[in-house]
Amino acid sequence: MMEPTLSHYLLVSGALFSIGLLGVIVRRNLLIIYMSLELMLNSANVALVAMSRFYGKLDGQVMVFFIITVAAAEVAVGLALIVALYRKRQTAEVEDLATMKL
Amino acid sequence: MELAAWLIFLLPLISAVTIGIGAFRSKPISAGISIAAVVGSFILTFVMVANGSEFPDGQGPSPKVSWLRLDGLSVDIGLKIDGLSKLMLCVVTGVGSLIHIFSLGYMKEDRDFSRYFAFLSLFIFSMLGIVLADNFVMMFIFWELVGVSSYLLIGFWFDKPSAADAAKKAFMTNRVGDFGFLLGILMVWAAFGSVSFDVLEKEKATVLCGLAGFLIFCGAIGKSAQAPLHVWLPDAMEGPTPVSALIHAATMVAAGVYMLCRVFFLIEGTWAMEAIAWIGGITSLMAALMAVQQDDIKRILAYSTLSQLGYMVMVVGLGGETNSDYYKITNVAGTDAAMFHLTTHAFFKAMLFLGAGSVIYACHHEQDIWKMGGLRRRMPRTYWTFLIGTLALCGVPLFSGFFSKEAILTVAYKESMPLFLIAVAVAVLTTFYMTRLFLVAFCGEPRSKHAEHAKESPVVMTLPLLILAVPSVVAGYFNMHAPDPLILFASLIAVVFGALLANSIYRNATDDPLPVRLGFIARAMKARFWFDEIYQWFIDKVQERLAKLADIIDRWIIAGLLVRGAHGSTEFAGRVLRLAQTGNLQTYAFWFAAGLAAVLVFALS
Amino acid sequence: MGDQLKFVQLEMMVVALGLLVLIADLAMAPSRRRLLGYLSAAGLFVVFLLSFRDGYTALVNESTEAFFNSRYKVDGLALFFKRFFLIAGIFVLVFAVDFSERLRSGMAEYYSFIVFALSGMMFAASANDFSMLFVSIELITITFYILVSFQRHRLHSLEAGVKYLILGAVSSAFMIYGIALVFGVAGSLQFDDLHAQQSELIQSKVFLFGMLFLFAGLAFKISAFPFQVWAPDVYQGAPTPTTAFLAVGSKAAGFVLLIRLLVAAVPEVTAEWTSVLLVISALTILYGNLCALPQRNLKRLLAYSGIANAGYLLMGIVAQSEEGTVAILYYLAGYLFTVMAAFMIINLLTKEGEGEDISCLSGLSKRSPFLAFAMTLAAVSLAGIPPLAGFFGKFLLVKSVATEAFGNTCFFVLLAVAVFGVVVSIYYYFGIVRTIFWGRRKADEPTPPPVTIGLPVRIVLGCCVAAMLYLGLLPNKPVKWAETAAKVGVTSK
Amino acid sequence: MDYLFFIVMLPLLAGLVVGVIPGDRIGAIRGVTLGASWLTALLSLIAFCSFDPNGGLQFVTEWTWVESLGLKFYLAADGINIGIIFMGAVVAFAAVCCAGDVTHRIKEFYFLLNLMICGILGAFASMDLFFFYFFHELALVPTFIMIGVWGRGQNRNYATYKITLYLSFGALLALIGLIGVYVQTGAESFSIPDLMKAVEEKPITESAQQWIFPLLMFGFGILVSLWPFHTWAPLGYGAAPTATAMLHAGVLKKFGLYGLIRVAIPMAPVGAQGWLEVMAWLALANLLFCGLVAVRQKDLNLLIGNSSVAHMGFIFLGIASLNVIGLTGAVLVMIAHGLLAALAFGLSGHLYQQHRSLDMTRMGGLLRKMPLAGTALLMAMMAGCGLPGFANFAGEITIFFAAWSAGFQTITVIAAWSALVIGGLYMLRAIRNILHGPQGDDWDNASDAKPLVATAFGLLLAMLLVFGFAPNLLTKRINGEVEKIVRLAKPEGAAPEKVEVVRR
Repeated sequence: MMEPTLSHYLLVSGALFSIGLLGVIVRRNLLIIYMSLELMLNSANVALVAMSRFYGKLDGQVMVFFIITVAAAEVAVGLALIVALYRKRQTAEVEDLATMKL
Repeated sequence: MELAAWLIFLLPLISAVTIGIGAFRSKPISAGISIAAVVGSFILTFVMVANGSEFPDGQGPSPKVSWLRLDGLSVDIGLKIDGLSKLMLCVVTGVGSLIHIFSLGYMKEDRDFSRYFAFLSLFIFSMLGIVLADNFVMMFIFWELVGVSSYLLIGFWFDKPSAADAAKKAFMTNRVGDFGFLLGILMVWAAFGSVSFDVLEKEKATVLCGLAGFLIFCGAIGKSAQAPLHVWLPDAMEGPTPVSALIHAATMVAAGVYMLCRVFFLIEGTWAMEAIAWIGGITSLMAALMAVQQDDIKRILAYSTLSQLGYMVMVVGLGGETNSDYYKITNVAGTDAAMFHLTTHAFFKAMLFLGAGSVIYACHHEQDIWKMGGLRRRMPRTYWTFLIGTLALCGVPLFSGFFSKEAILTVAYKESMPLFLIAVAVAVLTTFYMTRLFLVAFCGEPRSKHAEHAKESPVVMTLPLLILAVPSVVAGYFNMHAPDPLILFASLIAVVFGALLANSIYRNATDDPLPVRLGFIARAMKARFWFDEIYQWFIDKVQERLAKLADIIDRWIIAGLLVRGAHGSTEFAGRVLRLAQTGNLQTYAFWFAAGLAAVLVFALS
Repeated sequence: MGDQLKFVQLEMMVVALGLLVLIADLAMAPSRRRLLGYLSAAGLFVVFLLSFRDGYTALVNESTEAFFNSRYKVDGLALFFKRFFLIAGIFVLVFAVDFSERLRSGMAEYYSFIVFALSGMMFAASANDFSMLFVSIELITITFYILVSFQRHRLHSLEAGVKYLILGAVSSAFMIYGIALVFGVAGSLQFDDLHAQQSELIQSKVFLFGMLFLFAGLAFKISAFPFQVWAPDVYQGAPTPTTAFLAVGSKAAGFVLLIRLLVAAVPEVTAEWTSVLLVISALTILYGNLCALPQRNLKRLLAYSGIANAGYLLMGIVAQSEEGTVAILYYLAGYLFTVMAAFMIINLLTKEGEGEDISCLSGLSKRSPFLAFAMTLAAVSLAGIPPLAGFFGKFLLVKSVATEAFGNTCFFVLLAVAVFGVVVSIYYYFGIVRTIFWGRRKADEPTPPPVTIGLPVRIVLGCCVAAMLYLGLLPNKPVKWAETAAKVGVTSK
Repeated sequence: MDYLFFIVMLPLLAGLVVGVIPGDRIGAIRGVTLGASWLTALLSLIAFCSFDPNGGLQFVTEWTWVESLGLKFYLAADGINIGIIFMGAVVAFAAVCCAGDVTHRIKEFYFLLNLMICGILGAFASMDLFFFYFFHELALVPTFIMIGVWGRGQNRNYATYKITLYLSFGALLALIGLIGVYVQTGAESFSIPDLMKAVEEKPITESAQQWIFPLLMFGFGILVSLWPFHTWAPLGYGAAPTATAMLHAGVLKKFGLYGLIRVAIPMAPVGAQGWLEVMAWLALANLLFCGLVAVRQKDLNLLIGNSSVAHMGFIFLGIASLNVIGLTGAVLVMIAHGLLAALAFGLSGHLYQQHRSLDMTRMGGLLRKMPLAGTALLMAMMAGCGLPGFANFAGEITIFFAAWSAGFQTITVIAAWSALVIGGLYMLRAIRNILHGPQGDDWDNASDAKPLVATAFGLLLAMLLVFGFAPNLLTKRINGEVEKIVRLAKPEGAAPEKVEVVRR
């Protein structure tokens, strides 16, 4: 049982980020897409925490707090928006959201 | 004297301008001004010649006006006055005056009477410009101006399509000649760095390559209607008859010959000389042949003019020995003979034309000789003067033409046998067609009621004829040399033979028997050897097609393919790029990721 | 610490104003709410005036070491942009009041959110540290999510909101991941530290990787190729005042951060990336202008032209010289007034529901000569034809690039593209002018009545026109201001 | 006495006045504009006469505009532009006289017309590169709008777009070139004299010149319809209202040539070396190709348009030959052609007004119908085919001499052919079709030029004749300046050391 090093954390966060991005691109349901977004944000958090641990500096962790807060705000706004949209269109599928194009 | 010189030059311009500005409202005034101007120039010329004031070479009458002064190229408007130009002045102003007076009657009824005189004055001015020019550029300037004034006069009755076309043709043909002339001037300037005759002559500048000389001669080919640019002269007869007499017999067409004599020192001793001589010879022969089968009285005279000009050009080309005390006009046999013939020819040919004009006037603008006849009794003065003219032109001894033609033959005999023979042949033909014209038009019975009711023209028209008759007879004596018996013999034979032949064929003939007898040859002569047709073909098939091609390229390739193409492809690119905007946010997210990936690759590799 | 708050006094005032508006809303009778808009505009104007106080401008020379140990800069650049944003905010508020009956509900919130977004921009103007950068950006973005989707009864508005939300979130995700990586290499979040050790950092691929992620985030804000796709849809769907604010405010915010980062903090990295930036700028110009060609919807048209303008502005970054920064500042200043005027006029001419088709401009010269005049000026200025602001701005940008071009010939490619872009843009702007003056309306439809313009809007438009002419005709002083701002901006530490 | 300032500002003032006059007071609007342009012409005449050929820069007005960039509002006259300004002012007056054919939105038209005149005169009067460009654009914008709104013909929209895009493109290319000059001389100033001084001390590096010259050559070339960038010209002029066509074809178009002489040649002589040959050939293409195209035209306006494009060839040839004679000739032709083009378009405008078509095949005999206009047209055509007595001849023959001595013999030969023969051909055909022959169908109710218009024609013709009879009036002014430029431009004069600039 080996000690996890910085690179492991980074690998994890990178994986999370990619998964999130993939989700944003391929999933059709707005809510799921939104979750994938959260995943991307948090992957960054993982990386930051790991780094600040590595450097023994607090900046990173402070940053993480900022990000969490911001993410919360984003979620609040985002969900409200998605709900409003659902009320109007009775759907949360992305394909239905292409009235403006070209 | 200097003032006089400038006045000679400027009087016609002044008259032209005044008529143009305001005087044209009143016919008599404008005619008066114009005639006064030209006569004034004539008198002044006469005075100047009389007290024989030579301006030493280099400085003509001051002040020289500087027209253009740049380093390396400076052009003055200055007058060159020497024997040559003085002689020419006499011819131009003298004949000019008489023709002005003649026109007074001939154009009486014309509604554009004033415009006519304005143009005449303009022409005289330009002609004097050529005569007095003391450098190439100035000569070229007036060369062009002469061209345009002749354009205006030929196209004087511009409502008549034929006249308008003839004018256009004349101008364009001249332009082709001038093209060569300009290049010649450029070459001379490039070679010697000056355009002034005096400077060039002082430097004894001889153009090393004959090309420049020949190019300059091109100008003469155009103006003096040498082959192959002779086609405009016959058509130019569409103009009023006095104009034909003045411009297309006496003065403008002679300008080419005059110019050659003026710049003889440049062409001397180059291959250009042979070229000139042969072109002259060929022209004279060809024109004489064509004249044989023409029926329009003015055209016959026009072709005879052509062939006489051919004579002059030929003899200039032949050059010959130089002997300053023997020759009075220039010190070279060729140019001397040329100028001599030019002078006499100017008088009698002008008279012939005016005579023709008087005939035409009397026959209510009938020009076909076969519709005339029997005018002898009806218009005696015209008849007699015309006779004198004919004799002079044929070169019957004791008439002016005899001496000058004899001078030419002498030179030809000395310089080149083939050209001499051509010259003699031309002499025969000349007598032949002139006799033909004379017999058909004046003798025999009237062949149309116009001819029957013809009556003598008013005195204002016949007076110039009578006046011109004098020099036509005597002009030969001022430069006669003891004739070489052989030459004398040859020319006499030529005259007699031609006259008898024509007499045998045309006495009391009612129509022309030659076509029947000669067939194709006669047709070729009548059709003027199809020159016009060939040119027309060239213009339609080559020139027009070239223009058409250019137009197509311009319209379809440049403006169409390239410009509209660029426009279209831009628009298209826009429409294509827009397709990226699918409206689906996941596509957008994909673009985002893909774009970033591309940037990463581009930046980090 | 307390006295150190003087550095953020303006921002605090603005935030307070926003809160005040929210509170006042409770007290206000619904009929008089429009007053709030004017009041807050007035408030912002006061703040704008206060920004000229010697007491405040003196701060430029003070070090903010003690305050957030200089993660927050108050320098010429910051000052310039704070004022810039304030003006924009004032205009947008007046605009919003004029717009408010189309909001149906919550107009007070609308005003306050505008104010909050403004405060975010003002913070961004001074950000000198990644945390500051991130927070301010997010403050702007999140408020904009709301502002964009504010007309909940309009599907377009909601759709635009969602698109902006998702893509914005993606971009910020990339940004913070980039921040994480940069932090990982540099071990600090401060620009100044980056500046200090850039020459070592430039060696590390990971660092550059992170910087590119960051750049992507900012490029998204300024809608630069290939991160521009969101712009047309969002611009079209959003309520017009929001669009205007988006076009001017958040673009400018993006640029101030780009300047801080690429020009001030890590110039060496920028030099490394010259070709990348060059290509991006060129492609942005091309994309914007070409797509605008066939566009008939005015708001989308302006969105595309906005993309193109982002490309032109990037030229200033590419130049990597003080001249370049000056040019950017000058161009943005001109852009503010031009675009604001354009959107206001479009808003006045288009009614709720009906699309913003270009044909709505036809016959404007008859309906309202003043609007026609203003719109023409806007179009001409955007096309970059003298004697207007747009021309002089473009002139400066081109000049800054040309200065470098003779050393590095691939800059000529950029110049060529820029010229081509301008010509193309002239084509469609000229189309606008044509419609205004001799556009044909269909025979059947009646000629619409003359447009009625409220006094405040009239004033704002007047200011815009005056500013366009002033910046175009008498650039002497403005150039000086821009130069002072740019100087401080570039030579930071 | 700084005449130039007033010459440039009078039209602007008139424009503002027109702006405040109510739109229905047509008489007042026309009167103001006419008066102003007349005054401008008068002033320019005074300036022209009181100009001292060896007095250097004169009538100077100099204000700093943006000192940090070294921009100045700097009006001054020297030998080269004084003549052009004079010509421009006269043409402007003539154009205003001929503007009577505009019937709707008169106020706007005259406002734009005044603006355009101001721009034109300003462009030639200013010695500061920025304003040189600025004024040019100021004149272009009204041009576009005028063609768009008051233009004629069914394809006027296309014409408007085409001319707009073409000219903008050319102008921008040139602008980059100009900026290049500014940047590279390091004079930190846009004023031409300063730049000249800077270049005299230390010429622009060769590598930079290799960029600057082509930029300027093609940029300006497009503005002057250098082949093959010429197709906008006939189309645009065909669609433009009379006054606009007169002003643009006559004066504004010369901007590019002026720029070439003023900036491109002296600033980037080394860059020029390689390109002058090209320019000469393109000039030949102008002369020959566009001449041939003109031969094919049935529409008078297209004919005039193409012929004026062809005439540009002379000027390019003169510039390309790069010697005192050539450049002087070029300026000479610029002025002459300005007057001629204005005259020609004025006449065609008059004809168009009589009978809404310019189809030459349906004309004829108009010399009888309208003696004044007819004679003017006849003389214009004659001037067009380079007849002595008109200013064009003086310039053209000078250019022939220059080109020949510059070693372009072949080109000169073909150019002379195109000038003398092809030029003569289409001009004479036009005369034949329009003025000569029997009267064309349904031209009965055509009327001759009104006094005002006739004055304009007369004035232009008079100028053509005066400069034709005494080209010295112009050359002795032009010569000195041109010599300066040539001294700078000649390779032996200005061969900069080969330095590669390094980016900092």
